[in-house]
Amino acid sequence: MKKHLAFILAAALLALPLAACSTTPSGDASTTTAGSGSDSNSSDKVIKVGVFEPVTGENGGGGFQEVLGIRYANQEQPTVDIGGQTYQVELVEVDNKSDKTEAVSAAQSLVSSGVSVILGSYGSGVSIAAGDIFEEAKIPAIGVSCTNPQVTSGNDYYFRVCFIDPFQGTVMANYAWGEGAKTAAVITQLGDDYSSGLGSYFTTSFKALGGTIADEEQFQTNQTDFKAILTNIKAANPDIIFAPSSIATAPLIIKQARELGITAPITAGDTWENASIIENAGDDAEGVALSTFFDEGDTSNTVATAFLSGFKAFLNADKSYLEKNGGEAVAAVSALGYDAYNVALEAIKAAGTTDSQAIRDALVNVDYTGVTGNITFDSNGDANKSIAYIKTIKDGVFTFLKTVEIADTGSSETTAAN
Amino acid sequence: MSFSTFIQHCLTGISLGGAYALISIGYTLVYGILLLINFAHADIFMMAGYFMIFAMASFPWQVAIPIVILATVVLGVVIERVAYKPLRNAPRMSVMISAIGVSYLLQNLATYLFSALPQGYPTIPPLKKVIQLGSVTTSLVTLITPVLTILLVILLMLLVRHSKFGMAMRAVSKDFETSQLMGIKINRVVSYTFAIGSALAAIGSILYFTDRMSVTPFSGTMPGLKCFVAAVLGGIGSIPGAMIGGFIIGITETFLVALGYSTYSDAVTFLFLIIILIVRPTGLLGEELTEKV
Amino acid sequence: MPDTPVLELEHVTVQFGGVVAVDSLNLTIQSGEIVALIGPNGAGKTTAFNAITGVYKPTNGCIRFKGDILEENYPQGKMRKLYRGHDNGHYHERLERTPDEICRLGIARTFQNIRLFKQLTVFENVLIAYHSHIQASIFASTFRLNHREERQMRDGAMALLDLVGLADLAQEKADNLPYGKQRHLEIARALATKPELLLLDEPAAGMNPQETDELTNFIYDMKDQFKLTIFMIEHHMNLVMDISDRIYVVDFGKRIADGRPEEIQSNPAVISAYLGVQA
Amino acid sequence: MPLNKHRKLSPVLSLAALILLLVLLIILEQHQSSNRMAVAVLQKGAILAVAAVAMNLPNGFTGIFSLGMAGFMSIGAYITAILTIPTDTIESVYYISGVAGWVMNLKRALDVLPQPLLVLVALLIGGLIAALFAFLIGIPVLRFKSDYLAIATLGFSEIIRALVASPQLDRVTNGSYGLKNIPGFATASGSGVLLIPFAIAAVCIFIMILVINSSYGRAFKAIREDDIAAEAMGINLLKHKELSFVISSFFTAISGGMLAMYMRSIDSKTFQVALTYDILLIVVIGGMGSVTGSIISAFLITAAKEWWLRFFDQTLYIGNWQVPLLRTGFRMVVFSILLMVVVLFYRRGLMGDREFSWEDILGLPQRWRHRRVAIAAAKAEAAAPKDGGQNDA
Repeated sequence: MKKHLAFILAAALLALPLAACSTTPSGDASTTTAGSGSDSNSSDKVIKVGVFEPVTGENGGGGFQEVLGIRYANQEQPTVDIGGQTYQVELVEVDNKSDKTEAVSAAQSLVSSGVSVILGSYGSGVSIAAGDIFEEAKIPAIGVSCTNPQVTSGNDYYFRVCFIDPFQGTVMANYAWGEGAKTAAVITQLGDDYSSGLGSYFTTSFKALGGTIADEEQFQTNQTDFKAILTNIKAANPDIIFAPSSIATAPLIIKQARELGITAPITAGDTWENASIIENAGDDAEGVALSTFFDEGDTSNTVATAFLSGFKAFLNADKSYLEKNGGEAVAAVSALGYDAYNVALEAIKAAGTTDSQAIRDALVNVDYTGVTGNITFDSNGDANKSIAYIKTIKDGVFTFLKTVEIADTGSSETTAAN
Repeated sequence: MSFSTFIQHCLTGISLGGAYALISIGYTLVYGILLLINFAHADIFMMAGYFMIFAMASFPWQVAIPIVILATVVLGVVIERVAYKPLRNAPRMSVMISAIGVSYLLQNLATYLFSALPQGYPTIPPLKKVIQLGSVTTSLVTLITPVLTILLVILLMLLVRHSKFGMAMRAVSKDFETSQLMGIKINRVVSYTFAIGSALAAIGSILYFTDRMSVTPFSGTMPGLKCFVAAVLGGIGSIPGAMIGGFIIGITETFLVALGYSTYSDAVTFLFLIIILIVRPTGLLGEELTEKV
Repeated sequence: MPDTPVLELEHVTVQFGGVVAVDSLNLTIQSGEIVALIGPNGAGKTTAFNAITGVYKPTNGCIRFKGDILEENYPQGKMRKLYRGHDNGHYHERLERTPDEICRLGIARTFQNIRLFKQLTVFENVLIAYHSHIQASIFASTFRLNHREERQMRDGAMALLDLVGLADLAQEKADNLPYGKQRHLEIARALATKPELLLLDEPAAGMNPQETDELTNFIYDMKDQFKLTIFMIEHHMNLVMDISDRIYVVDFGKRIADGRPEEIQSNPAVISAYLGVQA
Repeated sequence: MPLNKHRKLSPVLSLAALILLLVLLIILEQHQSSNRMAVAVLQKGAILAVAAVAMNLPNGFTGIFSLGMAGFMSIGAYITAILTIPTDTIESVYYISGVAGWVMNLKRALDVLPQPLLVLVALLIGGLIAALFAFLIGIPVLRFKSDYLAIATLGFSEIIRALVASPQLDRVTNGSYGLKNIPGFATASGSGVLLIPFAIAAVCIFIMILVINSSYGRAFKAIREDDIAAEAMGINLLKHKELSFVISSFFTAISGGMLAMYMRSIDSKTFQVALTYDILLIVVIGGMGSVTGSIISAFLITAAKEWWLRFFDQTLYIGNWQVPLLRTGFRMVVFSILLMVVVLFYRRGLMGDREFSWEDILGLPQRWRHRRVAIAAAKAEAAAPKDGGQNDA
């Protein structure tokens, strides 16, 4: 009897790959319609673009916002001309689950599906983990909002469209100093490259400006009880708290700090620009300040204005998108996702082939003006960006405060004219 | 560490310990009767967190709390019926694998149904009231947790000592087969035991998550293992033992994190387990048992 | 030295909590004897066996095997206050041995409720017992550097099965044997450890008269073949009276009589113990 | 008579199967770029097969319920990783706190070895250190009763994980940041992606089979069957449990080292309790106490989980009809239900404690025929008028 079962099971499992082959990967639903009118040949030619993002796990919320940006860009530009022929762009999405282990197998499945170029990820740890696999397969990857220097350093195939943590750390330290803070406390997540990296760059810059770090605390992934470390911080009584961490931990840190009677302003990095933080932390979130890549209110950029209206319409067309995005507010990571997709398309056009090595070589020389500004890559593969936007939470919304521009030497601040 | 910081840490630790105590009672009762580490108990506790999110979405907290407790009790009893009862005569290892399997299933089911993203835990307004005691600031839940825990433990002990059901329970835990022969309805006793354990886990979950404000499908795993250790530490089968164990683990954990050793906070719990098993296998308040050959 | 007894128990007391299961038991078994231990249910017979084989530690007293101390103990720790047995204060040494050590020294046993390795074959059951005297390390054994030893073990096991008449069932699962055969297999397995002293715990339990007769002959045969000394617990009085050279009777953990079968049969203390009348 | 014929055939068949497997592996290896998924699944399958057999040794053969697999795998993985990460790029891996001097010295000393040998030495060192850990852990832990043992080994696995991730070991293990740049299985020429893991796995499993079939292996089984009887038969329980535990940990660590080579980057979170549960799932479904069961199940489960059933996690349209239930997370729900079904209804798993044999396979048609005849006879008997009806009730 059992033997029969074993054989039936085995047979069933063997039959399944056949069934699996005929399925369509998710994310295609939105890509198939747009380019249909033009050319009967176009549907035959397909170039695959991998989307390597967390949709679940601690960074799932932010990751999905990036995916939305990419999907929108794909809807807007569903085809690309390669050597005179029109190719359909097919997005192959995988979920790296915000987990370094899962990231490796997700990356392997992307590589094996034959993508020419990869976009992602949100979160530096997963990008670092998958970097080797992309490099070995000689497929270029364009990081969207992974800000840790290690993502691109030593990896010829990893590029990115956002600024990097040493820059962001300096920006936030300057901001803190500018607000009159003389002592700061830093909270970082153990084992998270983004969080601890940004924390240490902040520390270095803040000390260089003449400030003191009153307390440094670390917490573990998935920790939800911050009272013990916050009690220590309360005892250290800093002027400002810098807590770069994931979206999921943000409201916990904010609320528990206020509960313990800590009144110092709390600041963080780009990850905190997410509506769910305001939703979960409520009134306690007021006054939180963070740096980010892009601001909706900046009307000087025409690409950005077009993107904003188009993307909002895109969100409104699908209720589930709107819900997961937490409303109509456009997150900086969505804009970055949009830019990353278009940078990839530019490179594909320039390369004139679907060959991933050629696309990689073309990426080096890309010069594209996108929603988040002009994008060119330096020798590491990092975007040459010198502006960060500081936002604060005011009356339950992210409000633009000022831009901070840091050239190689010195810094300048421009307060918003609003 | 200043005095007020110390007091603040103590409050946090005692409050955490109280929640642990309530969960570890579930382990100690089930182990006392079935000699089974109910690995799924941790996930019952996690599911109670999700129940609260849904209950509070449509009801005020006064109604939501009984609903959550009831739903958790049902879940606990159903798990026992489906996954443990058919294996009552199977080798211990099979039952334990079944328990691990249920835990695995609940986690994956929660991931599937509610996504792995952390869900915000609703606020129960009176519990969240912030109180100022001199230089120490804390929310009401921190103070309520230990008091409620001790009250519930006393109530449960009265139940076990003085009721007919309590007597049946003690009989079953002393000798499973004989009590069956004496006409005790084993299945009913086991079901009630799971019901009590689950109800306490639900209350523990409300207190625990109110303080921590977010639930994920894996929020139960570590607290669960720690609470089992707490039950062993206190002496498996002993209700006041489980409570003492819970407080010890909770306070130790808080101070380890406070002193900057958060990496070791889980490890030290298990070190406790191993030390107690070597030095005093019956736990702090457990009774000695001899095995028959 | 013919007068060194194979087994000697001196003031052996086993106490669990406040319950004295065996109370200051003295007994002596000479080489080549068949000695029976009888008594009503709960008299402490199996506990005495378990103390000899190291499953329980004696609370007080001394056990000697071939003149050497096998185990010795005196009440200590909590037991010092709790101790209710007799002859406290004679012993000041503590020597404990684990059951496997005692087995390797030459005392083998069977169990009241048969404890075979049920899912393994008859052949493997016996073969495993040869493992107790293995010379090769696990490394040598894994890479079959001990193939000669291994072959000796296999040949020995097969020969033994042949001798006990289970050779044709060698590849059968132990669990599938009929009850009587399982008893025989358990004895064969004990013999494979090359014992000098064999402890049989109710070998005839659950057997009909014909099977009991077969068992009697079997025990005699084995005793001669392997030059054994046998110490057994048994309730079948026919078997006991038939086979034993001497009999010890215990009740409530204490020895109440000893002697040759015919002496025991007429001993009033024994009769009252069995009939429950105060002597 | 036919069974005898089968017995003579089995070595031939085994050899044929082995050659077929080799040829398949070589072909797959040469076409790896177009079969990446198959290659990845086979690699991971081979690694998990070693881990599953190693877990089966204490759990299925010795009756020790040990849940410490993940901890020992992490020891093997970290040691293999640290020793094989190219010395010239290691600074970039430990970019936060730098590498400890003695680790660098050790690495430089080992760099004289050619790459393939270095990998083997690293795996062996990992295995030996894990075995040493297991020996020390075993002294207190193996005395505990079954369920305390389970939770204590699980605890030790967590303690090892905490140590690996601890900031105090930052300069050795890179703390909680994990290690990357771990070289994979392929040699410089790109060959060996499959043959190397399969060869290592085959050697490991072969040695474990030898252990199981040795006299010591029989003693393990005796302890599983009845520890009190085994002890009474002169088997030193603690010593044999230690042996089983230590050997298991040695091979578990080797599989951990291979996992590191497969994943190319690891961190302490890779080795959580969930990893142990994944291996337990394989062992239980394959059958506690069956080596071939564990191997078959390792490949089946890995292929199903990573490849064939991945579509469970994606929205699927057949025409315009959206297949219900399918979305992220469904795959794991299916696997957990499968585990529960096996535990509750097919407690023996695929193979029970039996092993795969050609005789069983070849004898199958014949046995089915017998069964069919027997069933038909039984039916006929049931249909026939019952004379002794009362007795049947």
